Amino acid sequence: MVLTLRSNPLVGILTKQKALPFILVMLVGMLFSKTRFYTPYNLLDMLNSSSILLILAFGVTLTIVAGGCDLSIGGILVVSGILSIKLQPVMGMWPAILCAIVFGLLIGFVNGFLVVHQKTEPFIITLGMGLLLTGVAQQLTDAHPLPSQISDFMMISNGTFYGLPNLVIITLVLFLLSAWLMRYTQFGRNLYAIGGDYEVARYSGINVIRTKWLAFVLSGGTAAFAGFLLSSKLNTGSAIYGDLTALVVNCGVVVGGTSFAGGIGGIPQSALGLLAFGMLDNVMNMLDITSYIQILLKGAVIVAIIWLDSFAQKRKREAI
Amino acid sequence: AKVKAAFIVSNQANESQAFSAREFVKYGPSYGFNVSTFDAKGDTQVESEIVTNCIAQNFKVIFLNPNDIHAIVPALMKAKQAGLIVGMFSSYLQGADQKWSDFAASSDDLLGGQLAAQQFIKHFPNGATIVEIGGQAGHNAQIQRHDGFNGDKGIKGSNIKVLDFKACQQWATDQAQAIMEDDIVKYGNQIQGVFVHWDNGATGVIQAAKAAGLKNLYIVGVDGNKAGYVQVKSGDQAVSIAQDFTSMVKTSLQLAKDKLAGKTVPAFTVIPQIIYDKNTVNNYPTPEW
Amino acid sequence: MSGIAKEGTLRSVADFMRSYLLVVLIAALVIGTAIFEPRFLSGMNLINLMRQFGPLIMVALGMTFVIMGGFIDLSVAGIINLVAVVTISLIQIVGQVPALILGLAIGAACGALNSAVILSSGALTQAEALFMTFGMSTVYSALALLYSHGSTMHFWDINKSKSLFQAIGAGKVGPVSISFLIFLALLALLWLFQTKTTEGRAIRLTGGNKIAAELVGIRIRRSIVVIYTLCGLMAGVGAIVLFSRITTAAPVIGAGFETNAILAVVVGGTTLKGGNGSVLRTVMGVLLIILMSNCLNLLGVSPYLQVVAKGAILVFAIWLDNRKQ
Amino acid sequence: MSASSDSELIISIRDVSKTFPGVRALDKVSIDVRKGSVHGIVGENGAGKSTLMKILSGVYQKDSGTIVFDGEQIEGTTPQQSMKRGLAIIYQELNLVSTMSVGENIFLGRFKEMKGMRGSHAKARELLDSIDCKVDTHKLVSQLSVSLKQMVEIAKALSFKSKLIIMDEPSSSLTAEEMAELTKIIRQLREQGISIIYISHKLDEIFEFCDTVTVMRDGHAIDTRPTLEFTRNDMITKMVGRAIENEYPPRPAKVGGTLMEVRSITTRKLKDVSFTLREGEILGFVGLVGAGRTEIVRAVFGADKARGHSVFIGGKRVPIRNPRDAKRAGFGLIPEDRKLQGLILPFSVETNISMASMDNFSRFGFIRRSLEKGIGERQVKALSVKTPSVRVPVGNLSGGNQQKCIVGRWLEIAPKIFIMDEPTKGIDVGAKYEIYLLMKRIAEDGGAIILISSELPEVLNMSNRVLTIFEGRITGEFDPAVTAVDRIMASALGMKEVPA
Ligand SMILES: Nc1ncnc2c1ncn2[C@@H]1O[C@H](COP(=O)(O)OP(=O)(O)OP(=O)(O)O)[C@@H](O)[C@H]1O
Ligand SMILES: Nc1ncnc2c1ncn2[C@@H]1O[C@H](COP(=O)(O)OP(=O)(O)OP(=O)(O)O)[C@@H](O)[C@H]1O
Ligand SMILES: [Mg+2]
Ligand SMILES: [Mg+2]
Repeated sequence: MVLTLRSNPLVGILTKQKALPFILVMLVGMLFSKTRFYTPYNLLDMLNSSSILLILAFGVTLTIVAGGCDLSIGGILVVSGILSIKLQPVMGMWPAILCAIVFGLLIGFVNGFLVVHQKTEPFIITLGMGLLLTGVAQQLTDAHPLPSQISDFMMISNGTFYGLPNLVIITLVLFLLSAWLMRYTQFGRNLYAIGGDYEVARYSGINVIRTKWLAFVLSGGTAAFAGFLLSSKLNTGSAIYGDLTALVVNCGVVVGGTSFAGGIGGIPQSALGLLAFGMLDNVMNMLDITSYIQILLKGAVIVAIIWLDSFAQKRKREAI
Repeated sequence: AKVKAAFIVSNQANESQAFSAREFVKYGPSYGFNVSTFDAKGDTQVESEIVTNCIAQNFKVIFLNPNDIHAIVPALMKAKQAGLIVGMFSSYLQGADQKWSDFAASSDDLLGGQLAAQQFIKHFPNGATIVEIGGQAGHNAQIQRHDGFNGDKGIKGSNIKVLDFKACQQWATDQAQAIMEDDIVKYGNQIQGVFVHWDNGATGVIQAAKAAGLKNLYIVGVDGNKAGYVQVKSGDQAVSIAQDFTSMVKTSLQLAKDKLAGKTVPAFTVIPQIIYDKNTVNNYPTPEW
Repeated sequence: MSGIAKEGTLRSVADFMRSYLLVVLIAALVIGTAIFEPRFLSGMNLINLMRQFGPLIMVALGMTFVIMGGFIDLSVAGIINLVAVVTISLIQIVGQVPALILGLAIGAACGALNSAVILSSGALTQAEALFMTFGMSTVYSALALLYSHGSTMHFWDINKSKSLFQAIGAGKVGPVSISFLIFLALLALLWLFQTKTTEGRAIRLTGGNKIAAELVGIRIRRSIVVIYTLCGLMAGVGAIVLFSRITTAAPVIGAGFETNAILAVVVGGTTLKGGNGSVLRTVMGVLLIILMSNCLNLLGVSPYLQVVAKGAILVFAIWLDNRKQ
Repeated sequence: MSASSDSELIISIRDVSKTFPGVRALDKVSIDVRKGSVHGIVGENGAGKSTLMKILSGVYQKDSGTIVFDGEQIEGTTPQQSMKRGLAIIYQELNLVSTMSVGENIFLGRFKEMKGMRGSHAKARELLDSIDCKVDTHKLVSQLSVSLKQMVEIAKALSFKSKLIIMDEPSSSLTAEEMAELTKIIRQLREQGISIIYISHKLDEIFEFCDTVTVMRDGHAIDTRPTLEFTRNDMITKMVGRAIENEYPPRPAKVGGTLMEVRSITTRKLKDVSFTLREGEILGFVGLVGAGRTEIVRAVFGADKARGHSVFIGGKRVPIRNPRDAKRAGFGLIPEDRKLQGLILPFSVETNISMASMDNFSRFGFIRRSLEKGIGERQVKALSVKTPSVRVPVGNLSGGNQQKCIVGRWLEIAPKIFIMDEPTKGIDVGAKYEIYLLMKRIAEDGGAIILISSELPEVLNMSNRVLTIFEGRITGEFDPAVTAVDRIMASALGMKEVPA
């Protein structure tokens, strides 16, 4: 059997989405700039900076591939971050972290119930859930930032291991794990089937409810995991971290080439999408671009990448 | 050659900080600095990433206006380890955290709240019932102003009674106005005064009071920006506790210069606040922001 | 033909029932608050409600058409930012009426630009539009920041009693606020547009199935331009009502309007799938959201708990609405 | 009724009823299927065939009655469970995930069982080879033509080690060749002792390989007999409640001068296609699936972009850039895929029918409801669409009745040139005949029709003239009344030497 070029998944990823070319353009462009972009410290720092969003994206990708989406991750992020600190005096650090993650899984479970079991619109219901959780976070902290009193806690995200930042290592491990889950397990493939065509997946004997539900649970869990890592990174839990996070992460996933319609995309694509964002921030700071222009450029880049993606599809559709 | 310095703004869409950023760029060279501005866009996480990014870019000095004084500490540790000079701007680290900055130049928000309280006590020697409308819930300035206002050197122990306190979701005029409107419905003429955490919020409060026909409200705001200045001048607002960002910028630059020269600098320099009221306001020029 | 007539009424009753649960929620909120806080029903509070209703309903009405046409628009926040700072700064330079017209034109132009971006890329799905308009929103906000240098723009003359914007923001005709009258007029117009015009029908058909609509000769591209332009225009109206009310315009004044508008539309019962919906339902949705803030404020609920309660009621309302389908 | 003992039955359906809002879809239906037999089910549109099958597979739940499958009584089953029990089904509406590869589709939900991606593709290759289907298993389903999709579906059904395979109109878009392949497969399956329930509107197929036939009408199973005991007319009478003498009406008689001329359509698939259409004519397109018939008419209609083509009507060139232009110029199109391209499923029957004729009931951009009101009722009556009311969502109707709504939509504006791409796909014999009569009437009123159909007899019997299409080119033009079928087929297969 001949493995055609088209069916090679790697080639597919490289050609089908526009975040990678964009990253390459930035990488090449920075070669000619007189900045300290190409220093090991900066490159690692860039990864380190993107890591929380990347971890969030891995979970969100599961729901998006399954034809849903999760805009409650911002809320889960802050509440679990706060819990992982607030519970420390009560039960100690590790149990507190565990509780925070369980909380995320629980919220994911509720999201799954509403979206999958009750068939509500995921976009809107998770948006509402995110709002609710923001309120919970404020209530929990009386809207005051809550620093951790245990010094070890901070080292989880800020420590290094043989010179590599812990966060980068954790992100890498989660990347491999989730990519494997999506590509090489029945669960992952079923997610693609469900996102591609829900009814067909159901008729084909896939337990659609359980599978898609699980995607939401996992997304809640990763959001909570990211929340505790963020709290550890900042050594503080607060209600004001997650405001735009959910939209940015979902947007990054889509920019990477995972389709919001479901069934198309994957973890590597999502990672590229968010890395593109992270790198853009880094590059713009390096080049000393002023704030408002940065905002303008970022918006323009989002529009441009999605525009190019859609346009490529249109060209293909209409090719004469 | 000028020293590379960075001013990290918590949110440049906020006018006082946008103004401060302009002042830094303007005055930096005369103190021997080339100041670049970075905007955390109101996001704590972004702010700590900008700090590490500044380390990567080899900045010698960073001036920092944090969104969250606790959350920025881990990033500041890295900055200190890398040997940067860290100056807090319009904010200061507390307690044990103070060692992670070299100096701070700030008007004391706690003091701002206290000053506001004293205005009320002075104006209502026989006591009064007022409402307090807070800025963005969770924002450091909001917390400090609230604590200062209600604390020991504030109205605590006086016979100024707060009927109702609510903070907004953002520093948004329309939210302050909606809260004030609802407060008026609820308390009506009982409201004798309003402490609102920022002058642009006071604009909304004034509109709400006007629409309800409530006269002679004693409104106290903080900031002393153009809105506050004009409102005090026109008599719509009684007092504005003004912050002097220009001298805050200059002080910060001077402190950094001293520190670079190896002098010891104080950990916390308070930039005094100015009180605009109908008697004093004409002594000052219209603010630039 | 009495059979048809009867069926017609039955249908409208069924239609009414669809919004029924929302009505119950709203009624419960009103009655509950009125019991614990009688001042809720005072004239002053009703006026307050009318004014607080203003900006959001305008944006949500425009959003209704976008969602009905099967798309979505996150750019309204950016449009509001831009229109507000530009218009308020133009008042002194070009005069009130020209400033108003220019402001509305900018809103409509931003909307039209959105549709141009979407159409030129050939994006025909809600998802693509979602994030493209998210990007556009960022662009418009940046333009607003660049234009205003980040500072809040004031127009002091706005307080003068004969000012047009003063009338929009705080004026009253009898017991009714002018912004509410503007809303009523626009609602009537948009309702006519939605139900009685071919373009309104075309928008619904486009939302139902773009391919089928195109194959029977519906100009779906035109529908897309119409819905986004209308949405941009209504966001412009919302911006003007908003800054007239508070008399200042910050370049971040529109933050949160996009999600609130979408929530209001969906809570009202217009489905995100497209094709279905009505501006009347959106009015109900906005009413619920505005009432919630007002009632919870009057009941003295802490702002943090308010957010929780709002989120919970919204989730509940969306879930209920969904169960009926 | 045969009195076969229960052990010989693979499935026994007793008194099963099912009611949808406003519709009694099944009313005490009883059917027995013997092991190792091919059991045909025929019946008019909306008789309840698909509904019954979906109950068997667990997509719907029955309201009452009992079902015994392979000796085991089934209650509240789900698609998963029924598959595990050995009941596989090819649904009427295509049933593949278009964003996934062929191989993965065949083993959807059985990734682990197949030992991963590699295993899935390998096994899929074997299966497809066994039914002589050459398609690459790595290809995305969205890139396949309708008929290839149907072959993949068949492969999917075979992949289950099933005791019973239900095929709900599997052949609706298969060509003769592929149909022959399917016939072979069905025979093989029967030899292996696998039972098959076969639903089709094509009676030839029923007579060719079904052992027993059940006729359904109006939610009742009105007769079950060995196929040999049925005559064709018998069966039709039972299905539609009346006799139909001929399956096809005589062709329209008066063919006039040239009405439309199309010159040199070129796309990626089509090569310089030109043809003419005459007044009062039915022009048939014959070709293998994928030959490009649909592409030709879509390009003419302005639905797809094409290079440098021009359309002349009455000698005058009319620019057609989009379907709206085409409609203005007097075209109407019944698209190939009614669910995706034809209907707005959640909208009412009325709205779906009136959507093409909006210009007729509006003035100055305003809709006049008084004029719109009659349209739905009129077409529903004229085409005897089976629906409780014109207000129900069109998605609730059976496939055939949905198709009628699309026909009615265009009849309302009486297009001069009516393009029909598979107009009778999934339509029962009675309704088909009515559509044929309609076609004839349109032609005789001076209109013209372009007819595309996978049913060769249909094209040949209805058309005044047929064009054969092969790989995007027109390879011949024939008068089907006087030409032998093999000649036309040879031309459609692209053979140079057309047998005399
Ligand atoms: N989901 C549904 N909701 C409401 N009514 C339905 C639904 N599905 C089918 N029906 C109705 O049930 C009846 C039987 O439909 P079914 O699809 O079983 O017919 P069929 O015999 O398969 O027809 P066809 O030959 O056209 O495929 C029809 O009147 C149809 O309108
Ligand atoms: N290999 C392919 N890749 C992508 N799309 C295809 C492919 N083959 C067919 N299609 C599309 O599928 C649709 C139906 O294809 P099909 O091959 O059936 O078309 P046709 O030959 O033009 O018409 P007919 O089905 O009537 O023979 C067309 O819109 C066509 O563009
Ligand atoms: Mg059927
Ligand atoms: Mg075809």
